[in-house]
Amino acid sequence: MISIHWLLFLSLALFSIGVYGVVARRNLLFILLSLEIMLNAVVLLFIAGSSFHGNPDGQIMYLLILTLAASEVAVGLGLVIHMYRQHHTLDVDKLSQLRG
Amino acid sequence: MLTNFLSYGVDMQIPDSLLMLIPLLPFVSSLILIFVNPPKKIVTLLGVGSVGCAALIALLFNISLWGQTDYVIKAGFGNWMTIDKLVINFDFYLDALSLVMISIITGVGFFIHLYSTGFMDEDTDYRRYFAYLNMFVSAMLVLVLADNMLLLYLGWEGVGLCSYLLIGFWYKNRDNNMAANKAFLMTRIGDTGMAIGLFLLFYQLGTLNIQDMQTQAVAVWAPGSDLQGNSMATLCCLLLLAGAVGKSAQLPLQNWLPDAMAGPTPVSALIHAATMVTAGVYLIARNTQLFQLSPDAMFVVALVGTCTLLLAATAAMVQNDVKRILAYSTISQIGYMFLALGVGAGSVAVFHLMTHAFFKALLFLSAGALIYSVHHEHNIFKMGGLLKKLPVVAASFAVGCAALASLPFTSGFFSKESILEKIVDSGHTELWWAAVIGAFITAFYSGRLFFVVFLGKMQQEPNHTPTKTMHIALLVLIVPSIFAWMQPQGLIALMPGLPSKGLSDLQHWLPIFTPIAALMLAFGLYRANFFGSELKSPALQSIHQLLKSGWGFDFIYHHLFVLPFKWLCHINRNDIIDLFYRRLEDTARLMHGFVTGFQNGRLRSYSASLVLFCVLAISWVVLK
Amino acid sequence: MIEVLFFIAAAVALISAAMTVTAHNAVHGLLYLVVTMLAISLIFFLLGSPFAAALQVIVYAGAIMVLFIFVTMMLHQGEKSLLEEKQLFQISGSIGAFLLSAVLLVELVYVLAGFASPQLINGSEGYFTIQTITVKELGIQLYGPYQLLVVIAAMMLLSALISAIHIARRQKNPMQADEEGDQTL
Amino acid sequence: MILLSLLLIPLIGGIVAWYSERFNPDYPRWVALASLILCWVPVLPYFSAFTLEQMPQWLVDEPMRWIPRLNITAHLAMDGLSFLLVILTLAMGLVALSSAWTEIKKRTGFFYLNLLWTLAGVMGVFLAMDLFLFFVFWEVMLVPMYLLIAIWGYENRQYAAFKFFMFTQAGGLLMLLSLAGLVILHYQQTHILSFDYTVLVQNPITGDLAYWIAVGFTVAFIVKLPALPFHSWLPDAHTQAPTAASVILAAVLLKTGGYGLIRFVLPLFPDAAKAIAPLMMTIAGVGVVYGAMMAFVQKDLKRLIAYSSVSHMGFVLLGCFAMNIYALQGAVMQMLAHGISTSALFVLVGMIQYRFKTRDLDKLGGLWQQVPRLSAIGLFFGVASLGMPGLGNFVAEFLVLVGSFEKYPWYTVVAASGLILGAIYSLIIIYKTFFGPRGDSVQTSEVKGAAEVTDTSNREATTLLVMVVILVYMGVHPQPFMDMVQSNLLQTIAKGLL
Repeated sequence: MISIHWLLFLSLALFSIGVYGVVARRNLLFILLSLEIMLNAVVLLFIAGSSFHGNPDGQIMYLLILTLAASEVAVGLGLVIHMYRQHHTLDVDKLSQLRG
Repeated sequence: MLTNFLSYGVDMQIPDSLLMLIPLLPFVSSLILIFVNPPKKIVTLLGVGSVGCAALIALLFNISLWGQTDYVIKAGFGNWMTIDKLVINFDFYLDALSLVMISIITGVGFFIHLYSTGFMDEDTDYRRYFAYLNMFVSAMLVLVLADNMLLLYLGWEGVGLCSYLLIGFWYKNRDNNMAANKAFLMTRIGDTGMAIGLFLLFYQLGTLNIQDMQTQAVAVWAPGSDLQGNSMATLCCLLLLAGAVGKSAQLPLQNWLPDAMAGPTPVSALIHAATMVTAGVYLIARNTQLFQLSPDAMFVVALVGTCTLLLAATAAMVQNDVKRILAYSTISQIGYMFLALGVGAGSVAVFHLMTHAFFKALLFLSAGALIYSVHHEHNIFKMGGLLKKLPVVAASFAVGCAALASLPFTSGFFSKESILEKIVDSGHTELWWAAVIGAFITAFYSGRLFFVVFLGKMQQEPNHTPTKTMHIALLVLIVPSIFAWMQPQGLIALMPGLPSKGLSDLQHWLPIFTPIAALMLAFGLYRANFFGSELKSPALQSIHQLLKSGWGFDFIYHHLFVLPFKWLCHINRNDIIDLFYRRLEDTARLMHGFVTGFQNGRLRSYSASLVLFCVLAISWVVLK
Repeated sequence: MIEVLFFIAAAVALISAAMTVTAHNAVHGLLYLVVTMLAISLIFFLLGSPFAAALQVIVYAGAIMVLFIFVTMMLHQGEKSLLEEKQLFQISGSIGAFLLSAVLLVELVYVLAGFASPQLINGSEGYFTIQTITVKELGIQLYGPYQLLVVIAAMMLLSALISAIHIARRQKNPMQADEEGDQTL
Repeated sequence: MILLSLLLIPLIGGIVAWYSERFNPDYPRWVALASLILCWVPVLPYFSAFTLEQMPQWLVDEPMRWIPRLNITAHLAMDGLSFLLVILTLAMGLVALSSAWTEIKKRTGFFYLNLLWTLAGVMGVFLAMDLFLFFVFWEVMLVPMYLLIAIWGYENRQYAAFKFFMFTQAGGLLMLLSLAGLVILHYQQTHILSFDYTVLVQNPITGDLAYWIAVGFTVAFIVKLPALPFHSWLPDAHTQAPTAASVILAAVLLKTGGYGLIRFVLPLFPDAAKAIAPLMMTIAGVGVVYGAMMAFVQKDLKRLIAYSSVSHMGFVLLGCFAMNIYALQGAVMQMLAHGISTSALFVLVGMIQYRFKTRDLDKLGGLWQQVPRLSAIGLFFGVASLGMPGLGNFVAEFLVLVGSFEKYPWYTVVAASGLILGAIYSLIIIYKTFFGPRGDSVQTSEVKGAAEVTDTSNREATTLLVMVVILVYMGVHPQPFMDMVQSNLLQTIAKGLL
């Protein structure tokens, strides 16, 4: 018997690691990776919810998030390549033309 | 022969509407002179002629009203303003008082106009001069003939404006303008006090018409009936006194008159001797019933008169500019009139006003002739021994000084004697002594003036002699300065003085001998050429300096009012409230700078602020 | 028995997630991420959703991560980038970010785990028996009430496809090409 | 249809003037002149009202349907007060036109469009009896005036125009807010939804909120009539505006504030007006003294005259809130007299600036030798502005002071001191420009040859002499003006007293 709390703690932990990754890392690739971790945390919770309540909606939502993650990574990596081609570096702080 | 000629004139009936013509004639001529530029001849004809006709009409009124005592002639142009209770018309009111006043203004005025045709001959702005002078005479006539206080106020301000324009007539140099500004502002302060008095009178008595106002005042504030009544009367009278003090250059507001000598001399003769400065006396004389209601106000008037009298007399002793001596002497003589009004002797005050107008105008005109002939030299110590060179000027100067000093058998003697007599009747012995001392000093400085200028060694050769018209004016004015002995009877009826108590022989003989003694002292000192010599002891020098600057009033007012006001205005030059709005603008820019700091384009700071915000939001939800 | 498995998988997931975030070498980070995903798919399986677990392994770990690896390989510039990476990210430098995420974690746990309002979770301490949901049930639901979902997912994938191709295409116009030409790509 | 035509003529005239510039740059000013003269036609028949014994409530009343759903009618009406102010607007429009005749060279068409549209807006304000329409015209008069200052102004005209716009717009929005509040509250209390002034006046709203709505209205009007805290836009707007804009600004735009107080604040909120009267009297008294003191130290002649008009308008505010028939009559007279005397001063300053290229008092001086006729007229209007009896300003100031003395003697004494300070700055205007030794900018212009510095041309002379005649007529025979407004001012006071 697994308690929902553990699942909750696990997903929140993963989520905060993802947040840490996004905020701390300056390399664009690692930011995308941390995003992936955050997505996984969310997905974990969905599945936990669906199994806790016993109805398949959670899993359907999982499918949607999956497609979302896939398309997001595709576009993200496309942008990474484009950035690299222009700036020859992946340091995100270089991209600061859009200044106030 | 004289009386039956006069009696013939009595039944000569003059239409009342002629009264309207008196102020109208000079006004129309000044308008013509302003808008049209006729040749010089026409300008002279218009300028002098208009005042001449007004004088003629005044003479006709004099003749037709010769015998009667209580007569009132009314005439008016119609309505000026009517809002339910406030009804004001352009009405003129002639009684004994205003008859005397218009006779002086138009009579003396005419001769002064005649004189100034000669005096201002080579001046380029001849036309502008006569326009202003005519405007002044018409404003003064409106003031004197006004039936209600607002019309009087109109004349009052008009006279102030014309004196401003005439003092600053030679506008090219800066001091004349400053003197003109000073004159206008000082009188304006008095006028504002008087205006507030008008508002108070309007609300207390419901009308501004002088005659109804007085009857109403007597009815409402029966003398001494209750404290509230006569304190309100005193307040009204004091406010009116403020106006009178401003215009007649009395104690608090007197230091504009000596500087007003910057104008042409005939202007000083007309404005600062005969007419404008007497406006204050006329105002109080006109409102005698009102002033009678509050004894304290009467006493204040007397006090102001005495103090000004002494202050100006002492100041006149040490001046070395001819016109400044005469200016201070005018202030002191008007102090006598205020003193007479203060003790309740209105008719005597007006009598002294009349004689003063004659001999002071004579003195000013002869001073003008003197300056005109000694190539515009004002300092008396640079003139001397002009008796032989300028006989007519010397003669008129002698008569003027005699009348000023009130030597026996001159007009000054009779008017000043009657003032002293009235003071005795009123029982103010201390004021009587002050008046006698004043008379002594007056005689002293008039003697000093005459001896220094006309006797002794000739220092400057007069380069050109006064013209024929100036001589005529001087000679004509000599006659009334000596022979104006009789007090106009109408005045006595209008302003019944106090019952006359007997004069002790001291009080009888002392005023007769003081002028003679003072003249002899002056002659002695002149002989010992004390005048103009360097004073040894520093104490005497400091007193001399104090008196010369008119007891330092200029200095006091400059440091008490002018500098603080200027400083206050200058620190607020660019408007504190405007500063507030500019600060508002700057804070807006500051905020803009602060907020744009966040948009630094760095992705990580955006994500960090995003997370930070989530944390704050959640904590807010949790803590609430 | 399931609890033990769950705890092991959870520990593995957490550690490898931490390692991906703090790795200096991009590839190491990627591989750690793959490990996390596998651990999560195990947990899915434990929670009785085998289809999700399978998809996790196939699509997520298989497709997306592989894509990632391809891109890193393409962009990788060898030793130079490793050194660069060292000064780009120092663990000591990111204390602020660590604190921030820790606070976020604590708050989320505080709120979501019911400490704020205990009656959130009904039943005894949240224990529950796991019922497995078969793929058939899932299929019925998918093409039953959630048909729209499928269409949306398809549209999203299509748009991602097009945009990815367009962005990553080598630009012919001069504005993009810099001097030494990009022989690297 | 008369009043509507009165408003349409300048609007259409403006457009025609703008269009006519395409043919010849001189046409627009003639078109403007024609349309202004044409404007007098609808107004002429009502001059007979001066001789009327019993003044009717409205000289002409034209309600027209506009937005039936909210019961907003385009209700134009003219009574004594509006009639006087409309004539003032038309007269000052002509004066502005004559002062801009030679001064404006570039983009004349657009200039005369703005000029005519401002006049139309102002006349609309004076004639609108529907609050919503009143607000519309309030905005209509604002925008062209902003353009007038911003395009044809002097050195830092952008700042001045922007500041002018911001102040008046803030006031306008505040008025919109309180206007809406008034209508809603009125609807709640009487279940009649109407923006119409005549309906709102019947049963004025009561209660605490009514007090705040009254304050809202008063503040909006005080910003326009520059009373003390909100006056700082006027000096900038005046110094940077071209002469024509200055004339209209001084003569007419300031009067919309005073008109608003008399028309809307006093009758619509009698008890609220009574409550805020002491505060307003202090603002007025301080404003008179403050304006005069500020005027005393200004170096720029136009700025000096602008501050002097702040002081003069302080008298209007004093008159409005003294709740006394004399004071109100004085306020109306002051609006008329100040309109004429100050705009004449601005025309003169424009002429001086046109000839000597400067407004700085230190550089001017001794103009009497150079241009005697201009200086004589300047002397007259300088004297008029210090309140010389026999001229319009004195009658107005006297009435205001007499009126306010009844309930507020001490405020009157403070305002009366304004007379002395008024004399100070007027003398400074006269002395520093016309008398005294010749200023250096006067000499330089002389060096360039006397031909250039001509004395007043007869166009300028006629405009100024007409204003002299009007001012003297108002000073000597103010009765017809007073009879015009006596009846409705009495109603305002009666409403206030009960």
